[in-house]
Amino acid sequence: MEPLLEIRNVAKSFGNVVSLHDISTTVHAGQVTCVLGDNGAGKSTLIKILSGVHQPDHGQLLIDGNPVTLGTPRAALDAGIATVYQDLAMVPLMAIWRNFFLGSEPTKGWGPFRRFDRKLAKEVTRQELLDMGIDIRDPDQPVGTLSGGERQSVAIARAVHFGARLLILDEPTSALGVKQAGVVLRYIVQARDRGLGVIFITHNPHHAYPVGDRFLLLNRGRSLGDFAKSEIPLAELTRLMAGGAELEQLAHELERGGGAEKVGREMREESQTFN
Amino acid sequence: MEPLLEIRNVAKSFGNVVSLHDISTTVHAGQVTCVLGDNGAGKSTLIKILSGVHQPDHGQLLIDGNPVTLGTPRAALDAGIATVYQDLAMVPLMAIWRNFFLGSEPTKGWGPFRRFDRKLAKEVTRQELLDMGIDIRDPDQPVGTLSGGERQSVAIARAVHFGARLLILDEPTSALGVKQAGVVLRYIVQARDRGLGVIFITHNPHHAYPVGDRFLLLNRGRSLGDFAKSEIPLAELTRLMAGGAELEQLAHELERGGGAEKVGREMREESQTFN
Amino acid sequence: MAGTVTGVVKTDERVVRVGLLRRLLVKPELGSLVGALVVFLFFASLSDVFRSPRGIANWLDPASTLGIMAVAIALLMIGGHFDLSAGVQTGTAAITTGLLTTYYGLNTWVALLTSLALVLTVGFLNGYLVVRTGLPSFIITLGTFLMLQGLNLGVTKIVTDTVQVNNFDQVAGYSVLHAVMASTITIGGTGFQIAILWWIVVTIGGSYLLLRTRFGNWIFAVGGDETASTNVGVPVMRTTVTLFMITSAAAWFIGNTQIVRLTSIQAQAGFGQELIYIVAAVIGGCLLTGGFGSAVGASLGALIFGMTSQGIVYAGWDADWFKFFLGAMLLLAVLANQFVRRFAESRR
Amino acid sequence: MAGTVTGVVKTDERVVRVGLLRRLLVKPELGSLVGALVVFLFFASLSDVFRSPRGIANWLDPASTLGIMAVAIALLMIGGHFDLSAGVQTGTAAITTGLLTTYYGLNTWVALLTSLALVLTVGFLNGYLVVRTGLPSFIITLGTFLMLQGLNLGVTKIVTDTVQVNNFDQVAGYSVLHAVMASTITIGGTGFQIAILWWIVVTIGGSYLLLRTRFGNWIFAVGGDETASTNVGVPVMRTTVTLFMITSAAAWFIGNTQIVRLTSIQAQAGFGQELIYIVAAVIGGCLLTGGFGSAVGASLGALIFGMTSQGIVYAGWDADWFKFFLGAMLLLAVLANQFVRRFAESRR
Amino acid sequence: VNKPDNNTQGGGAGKYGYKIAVVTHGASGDAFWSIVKAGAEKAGSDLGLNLTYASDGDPQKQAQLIDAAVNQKVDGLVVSMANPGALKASVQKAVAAGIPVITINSGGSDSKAFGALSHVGQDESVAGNAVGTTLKAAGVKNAICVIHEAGNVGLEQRCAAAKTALGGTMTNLQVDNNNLPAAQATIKAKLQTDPSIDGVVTLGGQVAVVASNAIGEAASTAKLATFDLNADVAKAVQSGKILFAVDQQPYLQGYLGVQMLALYKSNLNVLGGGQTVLTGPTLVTKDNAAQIEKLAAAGTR
Ligand SMILES: Nc1ncnc2c1ncn2[C@@H]1O[C@H](COP(=O)(O)OP(=O)(O)OP(=O)(O)O)[C@@H](O)[C@H]1O
Ligand SMILES: Nc1ncnc2c1ncn2[C@@H]1O[C@H](COP(=O)(O)OP(=O)(O)OP(=O)(O)O)[C@@H](O)[C@H]1O
Ligand SMILES: [Mg+2]
Ligand SMILES: [Mg+2]
Repeated sequence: MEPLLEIRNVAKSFGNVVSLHDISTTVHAGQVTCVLGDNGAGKSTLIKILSGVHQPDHGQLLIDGNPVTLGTPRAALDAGIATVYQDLAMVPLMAIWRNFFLGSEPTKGWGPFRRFDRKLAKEVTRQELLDMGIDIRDPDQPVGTLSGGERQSVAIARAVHFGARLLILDEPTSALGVKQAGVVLRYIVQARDRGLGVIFITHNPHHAYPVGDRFLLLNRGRSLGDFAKSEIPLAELTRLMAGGAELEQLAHELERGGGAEKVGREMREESQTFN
Repeated sequence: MEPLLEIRNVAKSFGNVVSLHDISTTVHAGQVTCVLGDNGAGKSTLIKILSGVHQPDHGQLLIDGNPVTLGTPRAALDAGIATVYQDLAMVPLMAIWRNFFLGSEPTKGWGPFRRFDRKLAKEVTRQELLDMGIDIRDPDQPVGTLSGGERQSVAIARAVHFGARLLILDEPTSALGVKQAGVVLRYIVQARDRGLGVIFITHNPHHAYPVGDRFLLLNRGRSLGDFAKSEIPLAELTRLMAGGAELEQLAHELERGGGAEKVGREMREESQTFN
Repeated sequence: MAGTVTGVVKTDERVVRVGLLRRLLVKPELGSLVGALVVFLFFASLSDVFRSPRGIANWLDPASTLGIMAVAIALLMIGGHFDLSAGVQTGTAAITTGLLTTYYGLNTWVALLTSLALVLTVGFLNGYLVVRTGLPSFIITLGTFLMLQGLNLGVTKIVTDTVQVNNFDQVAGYSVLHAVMASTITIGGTGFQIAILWWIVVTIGGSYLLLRTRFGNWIFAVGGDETASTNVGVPVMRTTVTLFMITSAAAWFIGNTQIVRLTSIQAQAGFGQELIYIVAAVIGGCLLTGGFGSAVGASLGALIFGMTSQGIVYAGWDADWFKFFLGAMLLLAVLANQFVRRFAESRR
Repeated sequence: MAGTVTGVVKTDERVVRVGLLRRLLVKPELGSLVGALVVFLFFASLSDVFRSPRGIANWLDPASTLGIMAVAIALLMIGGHFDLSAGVQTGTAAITTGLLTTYYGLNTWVALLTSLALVLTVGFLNGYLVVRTGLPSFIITLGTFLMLQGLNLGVTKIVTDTVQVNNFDQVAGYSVLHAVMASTITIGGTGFQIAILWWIVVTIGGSYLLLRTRFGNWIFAVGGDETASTNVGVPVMRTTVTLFMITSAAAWFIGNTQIVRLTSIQAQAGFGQELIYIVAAVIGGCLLTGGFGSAVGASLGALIFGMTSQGIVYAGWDADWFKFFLGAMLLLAVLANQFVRRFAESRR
Repeated sequence: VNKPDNNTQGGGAGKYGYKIAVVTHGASGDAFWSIVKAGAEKAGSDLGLNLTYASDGDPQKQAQLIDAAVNQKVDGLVVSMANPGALKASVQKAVAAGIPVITINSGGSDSKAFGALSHVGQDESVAGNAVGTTLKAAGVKNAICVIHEAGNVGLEQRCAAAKTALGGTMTNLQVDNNNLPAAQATIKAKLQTDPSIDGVVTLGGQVAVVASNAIGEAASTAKLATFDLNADVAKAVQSGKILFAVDQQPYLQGYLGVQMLALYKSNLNVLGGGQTVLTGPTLVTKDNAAQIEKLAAAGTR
């Protein structure tokens, strides 16, 4: 089957910082590709290239096998790619419902009387957030006064609502409580089942493994490998992500230091399931 | 033993939003108090009260048994309380080393010739970050160009460096990779072993349980309970945090829906260790 | 434990009930409404002419011209930008119309369209440069401000040998123009400038645009966070350029109103007014940093300014101290405004 | 896999080597340095007097006065604020000194101290109000700007019955003042104003303050992110107020230099200069939004402005178009500046 | 639209060819000073001179402009001295450099002392005196003086002199020259509050026109007099809306200043033997307004 999105040998530098070097992977419709890697590995840079925020220095993007240039976020959106940015892309002073529909406002009326359909917008916002388990008190509340996790939920609800073909989520669960994180995972699965391609960035192998079909591992801007789920068991994924040996050593060190033995032991015990 | 910090019946509202209602807990020197709770539960509000950013509407803070008013962040810092804010409190345009020492700049020279000891500052910054496993390329790089996790690491390194008696960390591990998260946990343990009190906010019971001595659970601004480690096993803590029943139900739902059975099953299997 | 995942929680114990009054208090225009009332009562108590119909007609007149510009500038400021060239553009528009008709004998309507095209081009360039270079609009429009000032003077002097354009009442169609732009409407024996009517229309139109259209949503977004707006697909360039062009169109209207009313225009007309437009918008609750404000507020700001500047004369205060009173009024107005807003927010 | 947790990684493969030239390119002042060179070469090619020693002495003179203020304003702008009252404060300082000595016969030094205390109070109030109310400094200082303008005029008229203060050369100690503030230093047969020396001192002092002291660190922090600064314990109020007072002190120096040089001062002295100070700082690479800029850059901006304003005269261009040229120069300068910066950053 | 560009070019073929600089304190765009400039430029082209005109209202900057002219080694310098003390050093530097200086418009009393050859025109107070006297004769007792640029020395001098000559009450009113409709409303407000005002003095042609509108709208009977001319003022004088306008003949100040330098340079002539050469004031009334209107429209009166 033709992949929905193919990334071929993409590279990107900022001035003298090489953020990405020769990265390739594919995303199929109805599948989830997880991008994993340490801090600063270049994950956000990669998805910003896919969502039209940055242009790659080298390499190609192909949608349905055709090379495309995503020059602006609008172009990406029009190509059916919706993104939840790590830094969220919300306007703090604006009401929740205005943020939700920002850039894709529903209108009613005709010609010069075409206007923002506020009622619809408020209703949809409320409903989509309720579906995520977020009961906003007042859709007119400025986004800037929401808690970090609430804001995250609004951004995800928005992307899910507008994501037509490809949904990209950059660490959507990191600021979330357990309950909300579960809801997000369910959304990813739902989107996948609706036939969307999903790119999911996370540090948590326990979040990634159940939902992912492919795993792209980045380290310091380079690819450590691009695996199908069948090629890599959870334990190996965890080990690759966690830098297994290092973690072992860390636990070991803790054990030697003063009163930290117990923690060290606990951590070592956990090191298999450690997030 | 006299607790280092005692929080008595603290409450805080923003306009018509009640963020915190009647919260009490204690932090002892050489112990770690974890604050756990859903998104919007009021965790950040609580620590902002402790670090002098917000003033409580009701209730009292006691340090070493003496009631104190922390009117400004400076007052809190002077009382030996250092905080890693969830929104980090960094100035994006400024160099890393300038941010690191911001507000507590080392000086040399005398009188009108007293000046910022830049060499010392750069050296300490580099060393402290190296100790965290972050090898910054150029301490003169503006903080705004660091990745989310790198920025988080800088903030933590700073608080650890300046935290004299009480160290507060608001979701310090959420943006971090596995390796860095491990390092942060080790820092918490080290600080505790040095006799500092630590308040640690997280969504991850696997991060909280190994290092915590007390657990304060918040839900929608109210306390669900304030437990010593001996009073609550990890499983119970996970259940309380995860809203156990709900997660069960979620996994159940996923199982019924279209192609999501497998995930549902995996998630249910994980639900004990689920983060 | 929290409610179920998908359950609809009808009431939320964390939300304190909010009365209508308190909800009103958080509107950006409330502070300026209170300010306007205070200023009115203050001068009305000092001078009975001030509160008489002809007094009111008198201070509504400068307020209306200022108000139309202030609404346009408010939209621009909500969109995150300044336009220091707005004042001088009124002069550019009027001088162009005047020279083309009285010196080059061009048809009046063609001349009006030409001057409109000219200032719209200036607005376009302002917006385009601001977005493309990423430089602050303050500095870009300061550049066009200086350039237009030089152009207005240089061209007027070359063509007319003087520093003003005269005899506009002799152009064809003047009576129509006068009726539309500069006639007075008599209500209860007092003549009110028709510009007051246009002011009301512009205020309503500006509010509608801001609050009820998608373009309005983009204005708030672009001013509130440009990066976020770009990332969600708001056409930042188009929005910003349009805002600058709206300002230019308003300047065109005001400039031409002036030449119609006075039948002449001077080379330095409008110079220095740009700060006053901004002051009116800010008194009306616009944030200088963008993303917050209202058209009604800007109009109220213009009203406060109009009442103050004329009220000082009605009160018979020494002219040398005019600026002092004006400054004190401005400070009082914004401080009161801020106080009301803070109070309202704490009560929210 | 990444290196070990605590291991020192000597080289980082992600960092491309950076040459000295490229490192220079990211300095905020580089763009303005290039701009200054271009402007110099341009006018030097048009007029040989411009590049002669006496020509240089001539355009360094306005540049020096402007430069001293521009450095102070640059510090303030890096701290995230404007001061629209800075220009008028120069007048206030000079008028106070002048009136106290020539009309009230106060000792010259006491009068100087009194006027210093007065403008410092103004600066304190500016800063205090800005921090306490959270209102933009633009609007607060616009208020004090208007008030001081009224005060300068009103007080001068009451005391002198005219709009200027004269005969300052007859006060005691005038010769000392003249030597310190307004004498010329002859180098190679050409007299250079001593203000140029002060300008250099102020530029070096400003740079030192910004880059080498903890107060300088606070300036960048407060302008870059006020909330973050508060949260890490930077005394935001003290820093901001001090910055406004530094601006006032500079205004005091410049105002008194002027009355010493001219032996008289007009009630409207300094009015309108505030924009030029800001322009110089911005040409010099200061961000209008705060948190970025340099003292050297501001001085270079002042130099560009001084060269342009005098260069137009040396080039013999028509004075009617002066503003036009000035605006075009400003736009070219900032565009070139921006271009260089972008280029530098892309090469970084 | 072809005006000879005599600013940058050398003069008419084979004529004097001297380099003359005119440096005044008039703001660019000011009607009065644009006529001075027109006069100076006409003299420049008539006599074939290389003429530059520069101006700045800030005395320090004006001094710097004079310094620049001296640096360029001009053959002669025309200076207006609203602020003689401030220009003293620069003017004396010019004289010391052997450059002949003529002062115009203001600063007549210091002209000699600074070493200038002669002075053309007179202080604003002479014109002000004429306005006050004429209004007094017309029976005005309670007048307002409309200042359109706050703190301008010349305008203040005009009002002060007019007030002294009038004898009755005269209060100053400030308006914004760059927003004339608002200026009109302000004048109207003043007339509405104090119906006893029977005279209005404006200090520039542009404000005079809006003042006459304001008088009409406020249904006031105040008599209007103005300094300076333009075509609209001349028209209004003819129709009786403006009682009279006082004209200092700024064109002459510019023209004569330059002409005298040329004569001095070529023939060492000094007009009036160094005595102040008066250029006015002349009154424009109903009788002579019709002829002057055209000249005013051409920017020479
Ligand atoms: N605009 C930029 N200018 C300069 N450097 C940048 C820029 N954006 C990213 N970088 C650098 O590129 C590298 C990769 O950053 P990126 O944000 O993609 O990492 P990440 O994998 O998303 O990390 P995290 O898990 O912490 O979010 C980092 O070292 C960062 O400093
Ligand atoms: N300055 C403020 N103004 C108004 N409401 C606020 C403000 N700060 C916080 N809130 C509200 O208070 C509640 C608690 O917020 P808080 O940030 O403390 O939650 P949290 O527990 O830290 O959540 P998270 O895990 O998502 O970070 C939220 O509903 C939020 O909307
Ligand atoms: Mg990232
Ligand atoms: Mg939080």
